[in-house]
Amino acid sequence: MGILEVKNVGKRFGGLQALGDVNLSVKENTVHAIIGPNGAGKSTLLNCLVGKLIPDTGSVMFDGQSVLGRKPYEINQMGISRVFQTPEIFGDLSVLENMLIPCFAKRDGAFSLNAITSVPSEKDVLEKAEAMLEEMNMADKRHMHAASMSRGDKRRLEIGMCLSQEPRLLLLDEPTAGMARADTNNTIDLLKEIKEQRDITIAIIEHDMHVVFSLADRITVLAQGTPLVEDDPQNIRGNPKVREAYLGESA
Amino acid sequence: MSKSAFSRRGVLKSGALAGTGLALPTIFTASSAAAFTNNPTGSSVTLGFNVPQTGPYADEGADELRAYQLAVEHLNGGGDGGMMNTFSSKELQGNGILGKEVKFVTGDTQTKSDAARASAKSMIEKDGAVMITGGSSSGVAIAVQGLCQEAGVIFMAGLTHSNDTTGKDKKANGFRHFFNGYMSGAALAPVLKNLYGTDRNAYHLTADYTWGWTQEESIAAATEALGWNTVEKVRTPLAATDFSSYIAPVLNSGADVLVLNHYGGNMVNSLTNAVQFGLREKVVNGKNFEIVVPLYSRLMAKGAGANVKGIHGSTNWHWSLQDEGSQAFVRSFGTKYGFPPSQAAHTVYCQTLLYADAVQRAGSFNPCAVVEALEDYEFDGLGNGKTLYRGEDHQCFKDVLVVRGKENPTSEFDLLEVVEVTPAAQVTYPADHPMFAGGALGSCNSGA
Amino acid sequence: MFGLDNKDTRLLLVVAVLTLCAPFILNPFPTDSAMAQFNAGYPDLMQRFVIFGIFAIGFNILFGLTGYLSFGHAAFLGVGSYSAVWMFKLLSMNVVPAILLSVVISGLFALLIGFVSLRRSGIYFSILTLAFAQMSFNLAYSVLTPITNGETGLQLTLDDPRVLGVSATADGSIPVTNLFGMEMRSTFEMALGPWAFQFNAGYYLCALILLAAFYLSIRIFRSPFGMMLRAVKSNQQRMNYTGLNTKPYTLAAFVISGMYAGLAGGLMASMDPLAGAERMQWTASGEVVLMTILGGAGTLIGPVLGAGFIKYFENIFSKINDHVLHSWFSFMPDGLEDFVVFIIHPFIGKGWHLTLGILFMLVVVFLPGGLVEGGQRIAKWVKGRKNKDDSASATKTPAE
Amino acid sequence: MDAILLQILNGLDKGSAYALIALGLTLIFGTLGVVNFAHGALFMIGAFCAVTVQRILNLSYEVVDETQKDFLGNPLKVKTSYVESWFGPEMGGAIIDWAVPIAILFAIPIMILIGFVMERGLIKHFYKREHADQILVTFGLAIVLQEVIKYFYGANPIQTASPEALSGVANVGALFGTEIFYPVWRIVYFFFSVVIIGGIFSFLQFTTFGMVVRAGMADRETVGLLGINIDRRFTIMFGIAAAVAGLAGVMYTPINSPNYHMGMDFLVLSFVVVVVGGMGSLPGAVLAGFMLGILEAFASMNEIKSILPGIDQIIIYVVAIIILLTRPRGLMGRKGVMEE
Repeated sequence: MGILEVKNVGKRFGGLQALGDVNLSVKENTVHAIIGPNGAGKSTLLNCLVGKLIPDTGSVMFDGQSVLGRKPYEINQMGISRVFQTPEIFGDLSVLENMLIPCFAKRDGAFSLNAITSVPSEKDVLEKAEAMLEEMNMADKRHMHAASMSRGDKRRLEIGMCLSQEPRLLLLDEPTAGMARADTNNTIDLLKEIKEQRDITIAIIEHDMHVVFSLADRITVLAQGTPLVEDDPQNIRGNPKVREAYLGESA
Repeated sequence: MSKSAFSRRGVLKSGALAGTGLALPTIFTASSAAAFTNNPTGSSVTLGFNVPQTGPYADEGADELRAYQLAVEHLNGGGDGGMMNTFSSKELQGNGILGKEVKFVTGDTQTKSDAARASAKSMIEKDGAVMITGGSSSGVAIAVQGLCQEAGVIFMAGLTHSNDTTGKDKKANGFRHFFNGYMSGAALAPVLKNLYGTDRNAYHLTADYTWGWTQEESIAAATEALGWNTVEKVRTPLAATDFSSYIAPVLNSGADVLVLNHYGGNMVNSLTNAVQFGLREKVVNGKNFEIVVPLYSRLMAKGAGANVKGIHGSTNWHWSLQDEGSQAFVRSFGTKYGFPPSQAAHTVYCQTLLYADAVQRAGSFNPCAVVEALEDYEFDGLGNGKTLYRGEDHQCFKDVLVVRGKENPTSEFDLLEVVEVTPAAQVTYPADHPMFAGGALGSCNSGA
Repeated sequence: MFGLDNKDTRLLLVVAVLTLCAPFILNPFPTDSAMAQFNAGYPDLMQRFVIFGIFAIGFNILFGLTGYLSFGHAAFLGVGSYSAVWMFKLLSMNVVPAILLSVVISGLFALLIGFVSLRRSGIYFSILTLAFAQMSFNLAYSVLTPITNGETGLQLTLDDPRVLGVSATADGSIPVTNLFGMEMRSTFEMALGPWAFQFNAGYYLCALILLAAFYLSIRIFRSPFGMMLRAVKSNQQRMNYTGLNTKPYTLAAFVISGMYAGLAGGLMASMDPLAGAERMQWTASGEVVLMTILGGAGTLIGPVLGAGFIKYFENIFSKINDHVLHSWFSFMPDGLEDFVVFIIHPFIGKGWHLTLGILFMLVVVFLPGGLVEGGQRIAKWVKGRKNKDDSASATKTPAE
Repeated sequence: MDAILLQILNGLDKGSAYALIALGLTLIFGTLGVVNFAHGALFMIGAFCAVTVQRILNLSYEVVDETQKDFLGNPLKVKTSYVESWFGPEMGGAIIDWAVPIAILFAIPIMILIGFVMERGLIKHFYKREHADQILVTFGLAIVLQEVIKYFYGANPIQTASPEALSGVANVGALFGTEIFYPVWRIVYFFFSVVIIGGIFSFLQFTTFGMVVRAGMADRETVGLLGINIDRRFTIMFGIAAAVAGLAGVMYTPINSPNYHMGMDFLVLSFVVVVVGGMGSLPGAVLAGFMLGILEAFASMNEIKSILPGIDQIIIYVVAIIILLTRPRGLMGRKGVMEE
């Protein structure tokens, strides 16, 4: 039994069957990659997991509880954090504040009318956020305007923000899309580090095979809205069906 | 430390005189020096002219301001003296009021009761005005009248036609020279009877706020007394600009008279729309369809252009009147500004003279003395014939004009012609008339 | 001090000094001088500065922090005023229950409108709030006249059934609003040489409440709650995926700012017991938007500056007439005097709108951050000049 | 039945004005991303173009007529307009009579010019600024424009009549076999607006220029990347939007006498129309304009008012609220536009 169980999920947009009949099981403390050509339904699937979309059929269970019908923030509070394709951070806020917000969310829940204490007086949250910045090697940037950072730094910050919530499942949506090679490698290293140091399950959607094969313990190949095959990386590499549907195309 | 209700700039001035400038600052507190709010102790007295300078009634406000400036000029002995020469009281000497030079401050009411009160307060608190006058709508007049009562200064209302101003919202410190909705009805009814007979079906379109309601009530009562039937009373939103959807149902309602209880832009548009829909060419129940605009003003008639031709209404005063007072006023106003004054200009000019005269007769600026001098005061020579300022409600009773849109105007000012001068006796009502009931004058407040 | 950091404490103290000394600061010109026209230190206008300051501070909590642009905030001001006047009519002339009721009622009204309007964002939210406020205004002006007294505005009368207190005073007038016996309109006057200063009880009550409101706003800005509101403005998507429910945050901000508006409305009625329907019109809502943007949205002090700026023009510029102009320029030769008056004439008196419109454009074109940015630029320029002087003298010394 | 038909006509007529103003507003918003609070002022300026043409045609010289007296008792100066003296009273009178239609020719270049100047001189600096700043600057501009008009034309409404030939009523009921009389000029206004709206749509639909603009509305950046000078086209669009608002104003003058604040009166309403239609959607704006016009007309019927007193005061807002709550982006709005 995996921590995330997707059963018979289907989703239609008008005449387009975006997801056919998806079954997926993500084991705890593994890195599970979902790959597939453009339009295979990867993003739709992801959106079904986090509450942005509600599938027409099937079920999505996280740690034995259904996520369907819950709002994104409720699903997040259950322990699923999401990293976006283009980093979603609070651009108008400082880096430190960006890190503080998930820490407050972790401590105070989805809403708290904490309007009288001042931020600097919240020592415990502050320490936690500072520690996470330290871990992300961003402590020196703490007073920077988040929007003015490089793409790689924004990605680091976003991952740090997700981690500070101590999620049990981290969803990454093409975390290296549009990155230069150096930034990509940094991100891979960061993710490897996370995988090694934390009790965390990671599900990753990725285009870049280099990233996938450096990180994944298990790979699901999606094509035209249905899983083609699910296997270990080395088997995927050799699978002719995958080559044909996906790798062959891009190679 | 002492407490005083409102500023007493007059006292401050004497305080300033007592001090010896910066070197030796004197701290002066107003203890019992002043007997009433803003007692003018210097060589001049300040009046506050509070008129709409922005918003839809800005042109009326501008005309009122012109008349005020003319009145001040005349009071101070300038110009040809205007109606001061024809006024039945000869107390005013052309040397200001009680020998003090008349000065004035102006403000913008924006035709909003809030803004009007703010402006009036600044005149009282900052400029030391001892009398506030002006206004071009009843809501504003009532709001400012209430303020003046609290502050202990005299309020001489400008253009305000609602029954409430001297009805349920009357105040001891407030006075109205202008006529009201009841008077419009009483003056119009006999004329309408002569013109259109006693068997008519009237349809009312009414601006949906207090002034509109009181006028609708007055006109409906007056015409029903003639034997007319009121088919429908429809309220229209103040913000309405296109009245087509209110005019259209009139066509099939069986009514043969349309009464437009609108003023300003509302009146211009509703009348224009009614004419557009061909109401005037219609024949209903074998009679020509007629439109009546109970409260007319020349400035509005200008906005409606040719549409006013042949349409009857009432007005407080018109420049074409041939009595001595009106002629004198038109002459001095026309000579100074190049066009004839509006009824708004006339009423505020009269109010200024009446106030000055009352002070002169009372020998004091004390509001309570002024109130006493104005109550039940009878005068003549201000263009409306013999007039009474009734003590019970501070309303002037005088002749009311019934006018008609002129068919062949000779100039851009010559838009209305006087059909009948309804004598004061015919528009007089008892002070406890139900349309004016509720509310009390209270007692005069001098702010002491 | 007061749980604020040094910078904020300094700001609060500056505001405190400015408001408490306003009767002096706003009356810089001797009473009889020609420039006295520009004096703003009389009770009514000082009260208005402060009350609209409170209104704008509250509006800024919603707009400045969350970015939700409400075009209907005047409705809460109006509801506050009506509540307060009804309290005077029915209960007591003491301002405390009136102000409390106005805050509570407008808070509830804001809760209702906010709950519905906040289902949408961006301009759709703005139009929803506008629609609610315009509905309130139109109804208050017409159908709801029994409650609001329509066009004239709700006033006190001599026969109000006041439970605690009398309907009319012994001398037959309407009792005045007071704070436990201290009349709001009582004014202490001080003549200091040619100057005259007025200290009004009502103004000082408003000023103290402004300071409290300002202090509270600083606390909100610096609190985790305030940070969350800024996060809402910055990225709602990230908020949702960080386990935060944005709806109660925006609703709380909306209600708080609605209560500020109600407080302002209640104070307005306490200073002058009249509640007019046009307080709720869209132009009134637009005015507070303009005040906030003009002063600097999202800054602490900006909205107060913006409120003062607009109210000053409305009350001072509208009162300047040709007569006054002629008296100013009477020193000039006749022809020149007339010419100067002719040039200035369109911008004063009835032209005060024009001046205000031009200033809006100038400020927004040249000072994108509002008046606050103007202040910062001046401060920078002064500092820069000082630094330059310092460095200039520093480089000079060795040369000598 | 007739009453209902009549109100539908009224609604279409009101709706024409709403739709025309909203069309320009949403066009500017869709192409330039600017919230233009001065759009109502453009409508007002259009109306005053008609007033100005009427004034110009009525420019006159004065002849002293000793037989008549003016209000001060001096000999009356009789005014005769130059147009009448040049073309004879008949022809001249006819020209003056047709002042409003003539004003259309006059208004088009003027409005386009005003649009260009506004866009190049002011609006273009605000493309990248926040909507709040755009609101402040265009609101300031609207105040300035209307105060300038007030300075020259006063605050009172100024009557500008339609040509004699077009000012009566016509029996439109004949089409349905009954008798419904409706003002000719209002019918003209309706068809005029249909032509303008049709013109704008076909212009955007069938010309290359229109295609580029539509593409730019959908995705400004991409079109910019294609090396197309989108800015110049947007300037032209601003001119067109100004001209549409101006023409709506010119043609509106005989319906209601124009005054300097008529733009502000329409501003809030036109924003409601645009938003109900969906920000940036041209068909949405037109649809919402006509829909709100018709609903407003029905709400003012006695039969409805007697059930719901005051409904005509708030109908527009009630409808706006209902639509925005049921359709998050208005009738035809696109996702993500103006939602931040």
